[in-house]
Amino acid sequence: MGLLELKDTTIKFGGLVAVDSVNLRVNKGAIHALIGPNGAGKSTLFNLITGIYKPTSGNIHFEKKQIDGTPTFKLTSLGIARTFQNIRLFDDLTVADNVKIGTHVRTKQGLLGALTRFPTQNKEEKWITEKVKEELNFMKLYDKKDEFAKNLSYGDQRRLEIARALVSDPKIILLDEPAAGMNPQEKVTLMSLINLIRERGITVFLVEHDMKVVMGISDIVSVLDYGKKIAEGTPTEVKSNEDVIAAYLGAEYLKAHMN
Amino acid sequence: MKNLIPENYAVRFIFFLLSFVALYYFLKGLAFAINDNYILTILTYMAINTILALGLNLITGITGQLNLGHAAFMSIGAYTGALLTMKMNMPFGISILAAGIMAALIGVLIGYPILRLTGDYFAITTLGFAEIVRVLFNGMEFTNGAIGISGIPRHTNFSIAWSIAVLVIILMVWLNNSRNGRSYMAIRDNEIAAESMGINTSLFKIQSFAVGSFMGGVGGALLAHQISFIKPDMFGFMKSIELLMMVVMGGLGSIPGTILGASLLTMAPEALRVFADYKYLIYGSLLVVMMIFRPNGILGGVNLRQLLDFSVKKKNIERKNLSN
Amino acid sequence: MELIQQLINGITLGSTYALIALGYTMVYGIVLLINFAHGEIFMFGAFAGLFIVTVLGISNLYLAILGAMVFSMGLGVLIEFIAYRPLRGSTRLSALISAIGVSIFLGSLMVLIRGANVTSFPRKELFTMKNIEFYGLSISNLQIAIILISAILMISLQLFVNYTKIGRAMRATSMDGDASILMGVNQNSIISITFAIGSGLAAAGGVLWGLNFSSIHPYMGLMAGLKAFAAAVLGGIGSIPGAMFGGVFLGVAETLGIAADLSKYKDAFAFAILIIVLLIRPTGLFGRKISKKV
Amino acid sequence: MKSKKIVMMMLALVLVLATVLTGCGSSNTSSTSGDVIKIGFLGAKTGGHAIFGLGTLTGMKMAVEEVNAAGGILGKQIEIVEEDHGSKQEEMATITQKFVERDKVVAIVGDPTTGGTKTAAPIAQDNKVVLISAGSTGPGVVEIGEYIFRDTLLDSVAAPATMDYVVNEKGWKNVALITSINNDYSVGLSGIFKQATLDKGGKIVIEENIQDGDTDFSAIVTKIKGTNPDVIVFSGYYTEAGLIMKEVRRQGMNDIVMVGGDGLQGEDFYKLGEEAVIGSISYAGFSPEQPTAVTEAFIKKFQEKNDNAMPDLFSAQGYDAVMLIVEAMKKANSVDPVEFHKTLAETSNYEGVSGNITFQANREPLKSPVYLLTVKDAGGKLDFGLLKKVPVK
Repeated sequence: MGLLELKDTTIKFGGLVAVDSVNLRVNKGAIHALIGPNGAGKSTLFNLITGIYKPTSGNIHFEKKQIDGTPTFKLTSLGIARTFQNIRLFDDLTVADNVKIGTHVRTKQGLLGALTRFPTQNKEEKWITEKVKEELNFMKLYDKKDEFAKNLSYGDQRRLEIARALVSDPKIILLDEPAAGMNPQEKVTLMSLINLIRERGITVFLVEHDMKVVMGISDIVSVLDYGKKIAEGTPTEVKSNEDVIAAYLGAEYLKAHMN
Repeated sequence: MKNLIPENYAVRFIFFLLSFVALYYFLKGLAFAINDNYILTILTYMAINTILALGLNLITGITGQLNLGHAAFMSIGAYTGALLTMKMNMPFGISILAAGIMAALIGVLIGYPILRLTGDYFAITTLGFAEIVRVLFNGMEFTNGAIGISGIPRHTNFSIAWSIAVLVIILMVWLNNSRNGRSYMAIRDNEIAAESMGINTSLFKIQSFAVGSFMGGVGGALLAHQISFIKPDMFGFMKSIELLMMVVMGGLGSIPGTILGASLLTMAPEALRVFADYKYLIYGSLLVVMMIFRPNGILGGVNLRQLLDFSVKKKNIERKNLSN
Repeated sequence: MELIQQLINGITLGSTYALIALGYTMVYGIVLLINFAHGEIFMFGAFAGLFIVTVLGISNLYLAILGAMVFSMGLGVLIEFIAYRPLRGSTRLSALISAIGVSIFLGSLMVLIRGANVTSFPRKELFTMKNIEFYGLSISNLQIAIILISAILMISLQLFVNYTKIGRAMRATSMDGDASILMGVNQNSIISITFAIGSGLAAAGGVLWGLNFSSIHPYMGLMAGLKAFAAAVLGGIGSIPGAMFGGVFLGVAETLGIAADLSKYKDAFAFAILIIVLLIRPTGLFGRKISKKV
Repeated sequence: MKSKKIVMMMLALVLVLATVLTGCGSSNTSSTSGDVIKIGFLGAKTGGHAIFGLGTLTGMKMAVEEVNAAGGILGKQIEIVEEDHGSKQEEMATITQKFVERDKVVAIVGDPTTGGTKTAAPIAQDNKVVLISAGSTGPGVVEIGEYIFRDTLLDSVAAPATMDYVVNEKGWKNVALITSINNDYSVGLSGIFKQATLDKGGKIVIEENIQDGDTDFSAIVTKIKGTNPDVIVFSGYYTEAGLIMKEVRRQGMNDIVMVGGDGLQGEDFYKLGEEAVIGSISYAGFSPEQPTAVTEAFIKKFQEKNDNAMPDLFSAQGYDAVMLIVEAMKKANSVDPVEFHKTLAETSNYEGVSGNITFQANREPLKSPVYLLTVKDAGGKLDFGLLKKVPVK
């Protein structure tokens, strides 16, 4: 069953077609990877799904509902959460506050609540604190909860971004190169973590360069090249696909396999 | 400890009301004890500047939108308050409240279109807006143009100003540690990520702008009822810069820092009148130096909660050590 | 007739705005910073011109403009080096606050040096005024000279940016700073050159301003600078022809506004235009679209 | 819990600061021995309006020196307490408060500007301290209360006298009126000039607005030129006035002159306007030319003390302000403002150095005569000189 569906999705920047009539379906409960050489349009595709860009043509459905053109902030409450390729944390806030902000769409106290501190407000704050504690424990970051986000190690920052996304109770989480910059040990932890996320019933859609990670955890792999989808299938199928090999010929493909 | 503040809505409301009244009478007593109008005047300005600076801090320090026109909202509040008190014989409290509401409304009106703009454009537009307000106040009939409005009843005093200032400080701390406050800070730190977290960034920016402007309006009205005379030139660009200076000195986003900045800059001209000529020279270089060497202000990004947490934590550690 | 006379008044005023606006537009195009101190550089340029004429005793218009330009170029580069370069990695908020700091510092520095009063600018020493009268119009040769000098400066700038190596490097940096570094452009020196050119033009504007209105004062930079910024935004920030057009448009709008009995609100025009442009067409009339980078 | 802590912290902060300030302050206050009477000087010694403030202070000091040399008043010496507010409203209020509270002054001389006086006067009135402004000429000052006075020639007296001369003697009936819209003095004076022009049978052909700080007047001058006025009346200050006249000449209006209030009388008027301002007309309640005996003595003494500099209007009025207070004290036989403010209000036909002063029933001063001045070229040096002496009934 398709949770997220892209139909002929296209976006053009000036004359450049960054994503070209892509048809793609992410099934519920899957770990779905999106790969492709640099500049293939993977992050652009993520930005299309999360409403940062609006497709030039074609459309995007989430749980059978058309979502292209919906502002980013509304998508989160529908159950789409994401991380960023170049980490985007709230640098000057503590780890705990970063994750607290993730609960934004699951809470509803407004200005009046903040200024009056009536019991409902306090109750909600208590709930948030609990929820954040759970999620930080899940990501093994609880002992760092009072540190500033900017002072964390790179790997911790990546995991904090995931924690912040997870706390919004998403149906699908979009991870943009979660393994980038991690050491092999951290990557192993990350892989088991992604599996744990799936076990919580959350669909995972990720862009990743590290083939070991991709091949190790994905159910389905889609391949983009020059904005077009050139292949899709299980990791083994994709690995032997000739178009994919052709697209990857050169440094990146070799590098991925030599590792 | 938590039980000290009752849970029931009505009881809670009465509790807050009583604390506020108690605070007011305490301050009244304090004023009686100080018994020196010169000092009380300076302390009153300190309270007014604290309110104004905290409003600006909310917009610029906490939400990250550089506002170079805070003095305009101050003037809107000052004129609204003064005219209501004088022309319509409104009670002082209502004038103050209406001044805040008027400033907030105009804040929403102007903020709605311009908050879509990115940082620098926003800054320069607020400046432009402030100039427009000043030109309009100079040109319009009911504001009495450049002659200004004189003979405003001097209702503001030490105890009223500080009661409001303390209330504002408490509300600011509460706001800062709420879902809304966190959303403001998220917008400041990374607008795109904030949006991805489901925060309606334009809405929250406008909200923070409106609340900050509200405080600007309240501060302006208090000032009008303190000086008893207002004219448009009192609320020019340099006034906005002075307020910005208070926020930057104490550290953008830090509430205790802002209070400290406001207090210091209110007292400084009194203590250092010799340097009056060099004031803006010093302000200018301080802005540059602070940004390069101490972007978090002289207090260095300390917030009230951390200060308090720290003392609590210390106690906990002590307790733990005892139980071990 | 009066209308044509007012148009000429407006174009003269506007060509000074345009000269200042160029500095804003170039600097913003390259470092994405509103150089708040630009108005003060313009003011310092005017005072440098005054210094050259009254203290050094050089009564030649072109030498005065040139000297003021050289002085302000140095000042602009110095400001960039002290107040902006250390902040290049930090948030735009910090850089902007620093820029405002520099602006206030320079303004009050001049007040300390010269006093807050208006100083008369030695027009007589530099220029022999002659009025050309026809059909009730009275255009001075000074107005014509100001428009011509501004035009020559702006055209040379346009040629420089389009047809020289440095100019190309500047354009490359403004399009994509990171890529231009990869292509071997020394970003630091390009930024310095940009500040120098922008400041030089502002200084020329300052001397012409003093000449036109025969007076200068330490606070002239703030308002003129802000209006010039509005002009730059109107033309489309980053666009050189846009800044020229914006400046002249604004000058004409102000004079026509006065002609239309709105002199009370004169200083609000520029900002009203600024806000309207930003709302309707934030990229200005000639600006290129900058897409959000994620 | 937290909130309470914060409250406590804030209170502690307030208390500490208060103590610090009290500490600082008390060291300032000199021993208030019973034989010194303090008079506060309120004005700007720095910034844009410093000229007015410094002038007033010089005059005050001269007066105090004289009185003290002659044995003081009722056996007590007078002392001036001076503070500089740098033209900031908040500072004016604070300083007035300090005068009243800390220094226990019996009277305040200042502020030279109408706006400043309006800020300070309510505080003086509330605390029953006499305040004489030696410069404010606009409306709404003495209405603040029975302790508030001024010893200036009011615009509402001088402007009609001037316009009578302009419209009826000179026959310049078509008037172009320019106001500096962000200058309270100018806005107030324009209203008076307008009324005076109409009362004397003139006609306002055009009204234009500028702002203090403007330098470009080409557009408004072009517009004025189109209406063919006989005279330009400008109610603002000398700086803009000089520049406007320069532009007027540049655009080829070679015969028209400017008429204005005492705001025109600053050196920058000639410096900026140069030969374009010759013939411009202004007024004053004080002129060193054709002086009375009292004035002549004052000028002589002033020149001895100030390197032969000529006293200006503000020095003369500052001097008179102190002398008026002293006279009132003598008459009341008391240095208590509650007593001597009554005798001060009764002042009638006082021969001051800045003219003959009578306080009317509403405490507004009636000064005579009005001196009409005009800019003359005295051997390459431009200066205002006496044009006509107009007595006021």
